[in-house]
Amino acid sequence: MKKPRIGVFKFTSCDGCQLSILNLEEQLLGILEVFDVAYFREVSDKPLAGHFDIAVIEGSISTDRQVEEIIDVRERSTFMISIGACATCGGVQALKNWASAAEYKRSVYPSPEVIETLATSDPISEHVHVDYELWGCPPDNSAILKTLTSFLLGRRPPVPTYALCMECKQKGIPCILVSQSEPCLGPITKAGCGVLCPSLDRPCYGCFGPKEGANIDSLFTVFKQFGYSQNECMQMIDKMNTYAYRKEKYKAASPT
Amino acid sequence: MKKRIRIDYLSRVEGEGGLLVEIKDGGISRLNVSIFESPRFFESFLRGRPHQDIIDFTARICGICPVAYQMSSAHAVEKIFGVDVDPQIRLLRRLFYTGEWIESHALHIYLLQGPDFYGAESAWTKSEYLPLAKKGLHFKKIGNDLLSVLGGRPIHPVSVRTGGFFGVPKKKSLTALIDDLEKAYEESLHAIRWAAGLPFGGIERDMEYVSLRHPEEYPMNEGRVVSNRGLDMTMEEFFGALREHQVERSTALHSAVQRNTTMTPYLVGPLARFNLNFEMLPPEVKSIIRETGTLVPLHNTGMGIIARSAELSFAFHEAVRLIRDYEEPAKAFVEYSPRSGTATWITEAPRGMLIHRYELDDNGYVKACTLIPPTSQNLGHMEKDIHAFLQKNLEKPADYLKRECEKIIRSYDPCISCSVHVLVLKRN
Amino acid sequence: MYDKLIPQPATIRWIRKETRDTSTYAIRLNSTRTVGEYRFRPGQFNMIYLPGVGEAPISISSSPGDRELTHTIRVAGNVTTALSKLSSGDTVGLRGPFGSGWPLEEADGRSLLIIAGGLGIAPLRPVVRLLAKSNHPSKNDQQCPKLSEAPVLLYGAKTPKDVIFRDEFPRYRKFFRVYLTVDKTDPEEYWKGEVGLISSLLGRITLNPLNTVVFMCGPEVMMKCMIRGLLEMGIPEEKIFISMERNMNCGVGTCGHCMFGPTFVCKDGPVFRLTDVARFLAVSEV
Amino acid sequence: MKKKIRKDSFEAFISLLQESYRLIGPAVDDGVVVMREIVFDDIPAGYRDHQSPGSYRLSKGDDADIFSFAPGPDSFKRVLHPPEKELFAFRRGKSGIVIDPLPARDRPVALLGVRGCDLTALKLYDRVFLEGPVQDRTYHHLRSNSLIIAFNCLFPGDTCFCASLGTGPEVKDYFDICMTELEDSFLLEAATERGKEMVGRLSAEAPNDADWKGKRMRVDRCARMMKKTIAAHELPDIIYRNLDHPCWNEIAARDLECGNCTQVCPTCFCNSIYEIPHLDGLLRSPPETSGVRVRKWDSCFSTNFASVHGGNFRYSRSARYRHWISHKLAYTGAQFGLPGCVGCGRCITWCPAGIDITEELEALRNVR
Ligand SMILES: Cc1cc2nc3c(=O)[nH]c(=O)nc-3n(C[C@H](O)[C@H](O)[C@H](O)COP(=O)(O)OP(=O)(O)OC[C@H]3O[C@@H](n4cnc5c(N)ncnc54)[C@H](O)[C@@H]3O)c2cc1C
Ligand code: SF4
Ligand code: SF4
Ligand code: SF4
Repeated sequence: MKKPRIGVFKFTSCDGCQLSILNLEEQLLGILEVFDVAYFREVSDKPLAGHFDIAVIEGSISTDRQVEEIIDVRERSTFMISIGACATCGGVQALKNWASAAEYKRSVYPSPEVIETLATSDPISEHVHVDYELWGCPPDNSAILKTLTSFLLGRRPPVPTYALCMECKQKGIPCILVSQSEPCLGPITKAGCGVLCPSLDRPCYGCFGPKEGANIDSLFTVFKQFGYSQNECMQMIDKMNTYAYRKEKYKAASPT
Repeated sequence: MKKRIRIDYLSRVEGEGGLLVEIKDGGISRLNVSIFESPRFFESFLRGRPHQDIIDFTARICGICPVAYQMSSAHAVEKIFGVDVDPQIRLLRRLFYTGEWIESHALHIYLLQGPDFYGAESAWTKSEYLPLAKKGLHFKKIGNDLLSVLGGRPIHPVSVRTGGFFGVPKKKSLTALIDDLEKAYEESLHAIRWAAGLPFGGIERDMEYVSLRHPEEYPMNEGRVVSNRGLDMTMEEFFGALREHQVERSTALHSAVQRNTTMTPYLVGPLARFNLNFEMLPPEVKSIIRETGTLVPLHNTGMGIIARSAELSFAFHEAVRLIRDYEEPAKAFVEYSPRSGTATWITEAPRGMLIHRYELDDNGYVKACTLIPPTSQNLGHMEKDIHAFLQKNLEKPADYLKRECEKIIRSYDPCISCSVHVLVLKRN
Repeated sequence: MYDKLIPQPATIRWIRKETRDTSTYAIRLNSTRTVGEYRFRPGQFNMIYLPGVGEAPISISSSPGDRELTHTIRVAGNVTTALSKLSSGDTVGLRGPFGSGWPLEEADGRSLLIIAGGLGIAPLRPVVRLLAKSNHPSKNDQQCPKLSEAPVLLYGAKTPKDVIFRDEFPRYRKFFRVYLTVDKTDPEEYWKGEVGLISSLLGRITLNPLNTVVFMCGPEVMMKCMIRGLLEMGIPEEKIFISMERNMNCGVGTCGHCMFGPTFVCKDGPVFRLTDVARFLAVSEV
Repeated sequence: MKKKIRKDSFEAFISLLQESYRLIGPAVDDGVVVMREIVFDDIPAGYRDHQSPGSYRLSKGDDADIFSFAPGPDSFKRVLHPPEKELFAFRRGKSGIVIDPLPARDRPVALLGVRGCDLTALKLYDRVFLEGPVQDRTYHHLRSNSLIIAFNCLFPGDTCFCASLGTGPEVKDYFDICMTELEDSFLLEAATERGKEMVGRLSAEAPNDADWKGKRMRVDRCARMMKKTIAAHELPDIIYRNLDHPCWNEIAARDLECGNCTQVCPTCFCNSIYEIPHLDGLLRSPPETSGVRVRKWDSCFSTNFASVHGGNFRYSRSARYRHWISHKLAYTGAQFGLPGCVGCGRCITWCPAGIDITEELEALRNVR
């Protein structure tokens, strides 16, 4: 059987998600054996050419040129997976979506005219159809492996979609929201990170984005009882997955 | 004669950049390392944010060296708040950094730059290179394992906070890593020989290299800023002497040190650190370097791989030492109360000095900030290197020049994702 | 007796395409020499397993005594798609049979009305075949109920192309009163059956409602609509049996996915007496 | 077999257990009483907790009692129905498929401190996993290798309401050994061979009348101190009569669907089975599909818990919330003849939104 051709593409991002793939270290050579890694600019000179069975996308869309590029990549690929907060929901840079880009540019660069940037940082799925999204800032690399292996077997990856709290309880970590009144985003955040923060007594700050149907307002009501202001609450969700949390928040305003 | 060298997308570097050179009438009329990585405006959206967000946000500037960002920002904020951390916290931070140096250096040596010496397009296309790729991945994994124990995960670790850590590791989960680290250290010593024996092109150039220097140790989180041309300043003073300007077709700013009226581009990174702090390396590393006949200081940026390999060994060695010395502190962080102020802090990221400066308000919210990553400090220098190389080789075919230019750029281990985050200072 | 939670290797003997997305798979456990060794009741289901892909509950579409154990499967997701890529000779995992099955004894001495919508014909086919066969003088099976009159079979599909087991209906007509209907016709297909919703057929059949037993399987909306019609006809609730579908992971009442009100569809069902579930069918999203 | 040991020989009892069993019992982690593998010193002697909807705080008490704390988030469920358990390993290649039921190699476990409420839950688990159409081998193995050391609660938790359900606080049956803590001694009652074997090895005195009185007094005191109640006598009717009531929407508005309640609930057994493929099988020559099948805790609050091809049978939050409460307070009774809620109060304390099942039931009871 011909090896599936895979391409790894980068848009506006920190490179961390691509690095997550490289961080598979011991399995990486295995991946190279079962896939034909035909494009992966971070680690290979291979030029962009041909059709891809899988395109793995990192990064958000934030320039006109990237809009064209992502359309091109979509046209040359059968199955598209976006990985990481930037690709799935615009990333931390989507914070500029709530501010004026011109103002942003001015504050950073002395001659802003030469900088090309869209007013917003967009998820890949706002420009092209995405077949599968792997959330997280960064996504857990074992989930990347599961996703790729699942592709070979022709199935959806076995990645649960429930709240982080589920994973937290399963791991037997004492809940810091209930026992310490910490403003943990676990109840509204997707599981998948391995409960890194609560296991360090740190409230979850939402790397994996909102879980489906997250009841953000109800959690904010709890946080307010702990003494946090509305502004502080908003800042808690306005991070790497700001766009996704806000969408979920305003969607949930109308009851399901 | 008119020649154009154009690299649309640099490969085997972090982030998106290119190179454009125009050669006309026997001279270089245009030379521009361009960066089209789209800016992400961190400095803008940090404004009005609580101080912990600095650590979590700036980490997201770079997936390769998030720890560096976390370190520079934690130190800067602590300086403003007047926080003194426990010696064990200091130790853990240094250990954290060794993990990132290992991970980042192994990646660059074996997966990014290494293939250049074997004419390979990637670490896995040539079977003769595969053993080296495997070794690199193995080293890298050890660095990542260390990062995971300390921070939960290697990319954007979650444990760092102002005043220390959210949680500190158990001694036994760290000592469990010693075996691997020690073995890797032994292997890495051989690898220095390998690196020193590589066929280097490029050219030697007189240059100013800058790094931190610490009286007792190879620099990471603390020290004064020094150079081979007599610079010896505090972090704040260095920040005052820094000048940056924007160049056309680039979203990054170039840096230089100002002395009186002259502006000198300078070099930061492993080569600079190695040259300026050679004496602080473990004796075995030093003697192997000497045995290979390598002359210190290095004056060819192409030889950065030797410095990087020496630092990789050092990092393994240092990690073992730190783990042995580690005692679980009673508290993972020190209490503090936020207050207003401004501070600069510099730490040694794998790619060189990472400069952070923050102005915080009374509640510890960000009023203004400046981030100057190593790659942007190196850009001017990089262009000069390419210029010098081309000047000597103008007659060679464009293809060859293009390949060589790309190698020069790669030897800097540029991190273009980082380099777009430079804020110009309004200074009189 | 093997552990019914561990899939047993079984071999696909043949695959027959029924419609564009549905095929019938004859599968035999490797541990059995004859198909008869595998005992089940009409209306029961098996869990079909494909290592690495997953497991899916699939009704048995053949009847006991048939030459092969068959499953008629529509492509819907992970497992069913992967199955569609297999060919005869390939191995799958199989465990079962599970669930309640059709209460054939209830039909003894009564009239039987079988109603199937879409793929819902699959779990009913064993009953149809059993009855058709027992009508054959040479094969009088005692397992089979003695009906008071020729049974009625109502079957609705989306389009003529979606009619499953189309070739078999002429045979069934010898014994059954068969009514086929499609939601809409297809210009490319010859169709001489009815057109319209299956519920519209109810008025056409003559049965003594008080002496009739109904076996029904199909999409839940269709079943709810038919139930209304059946009750209007005067068929008592306790004589109506429906087969339900729910998400299932274990098949034996330990995973909780298939719960429908207080019932487990996998072990209390999938075939239920309407009286046992009617109050929950009346509530949405139970 | 009934015996009495002095408190200073309690440690000896613990050591005795540890000779034959992996000992799982209460310990304090991060200010919370959890259940995990323990040594004697881990037992949080004299700790008292303060629980209320969505809140838990632990403090060291000053009395001489050892087991003065109320239930924390964990129960026997973590051990006998582990959060994640491999069911079997598989390989699929050219020559067919091979299923390897993984060898059962879990060490026998002694569960120290199973409360009255949890024993009812344990009974329910046995019915779910052992008395269904097929006996669950995985559960059976863990269960049959366990020693249940029950105990009579000294004090109720602030969110407990077992007394009104009749599931506690007094331990009546379904244990191997039952402990009752008295002023300076423990009463040990062994009900099974396995339990007798352990207790029999202790040098101990026989309890006298005063001891039995002491037990009675303590059990009664605990029941008397319990603040919460639930309208058990009107169950399951309140639920069944209101299944279609619009009030579910209001009740569910605060629900975070985080699933915490179901994870801490000792009767919630719902799970999902996942196929975890391994890459290395694909690297073999000829390549094969290999991996493991694992069972993980899940929850009816997971949005796709009831999804099938063509839709989700419980697509709204209120339906999922209703399902949970209904399963706890109505369905389980019909399914297994046991209460689905045993009154331990865990879901109340560990719900970040502080949703209180007893209050929600009251609200339902009062709707028109
Ligand atoms: C008692 C019983 C008998 C049955 N008999 C038959 C029969 O005879 N023939 C037949 O063809 N079918 C039958 N079914 C239906 C069959 O079981 C399902 O179609 C089958 O389980 C689908 O399995 P799958 O792995 O192919 O699909 P899955 O991969 O499980 O997906 C099924 C559908 O659910 C959705 N879905 C589920 N989980 C997720 C998720 N996590 N994320 C996104 N989407 C999701 C998918 O979109 C997909 O459309 C029966 C069902 C029951 C309960
Ligand atoms: S600590 Fe956070 S993630 Fe864990 S259960 Fe509590 S709220 Fe949920
Ligand atoms: S912030 Fe939340 S999602 Fe991110 S690592 Fe921490 S616990 Fe996981
Ligand atoms: S009831 Fe509470 S604990 Fe349960 S899912 Fe809802 S919010 Fe979470």
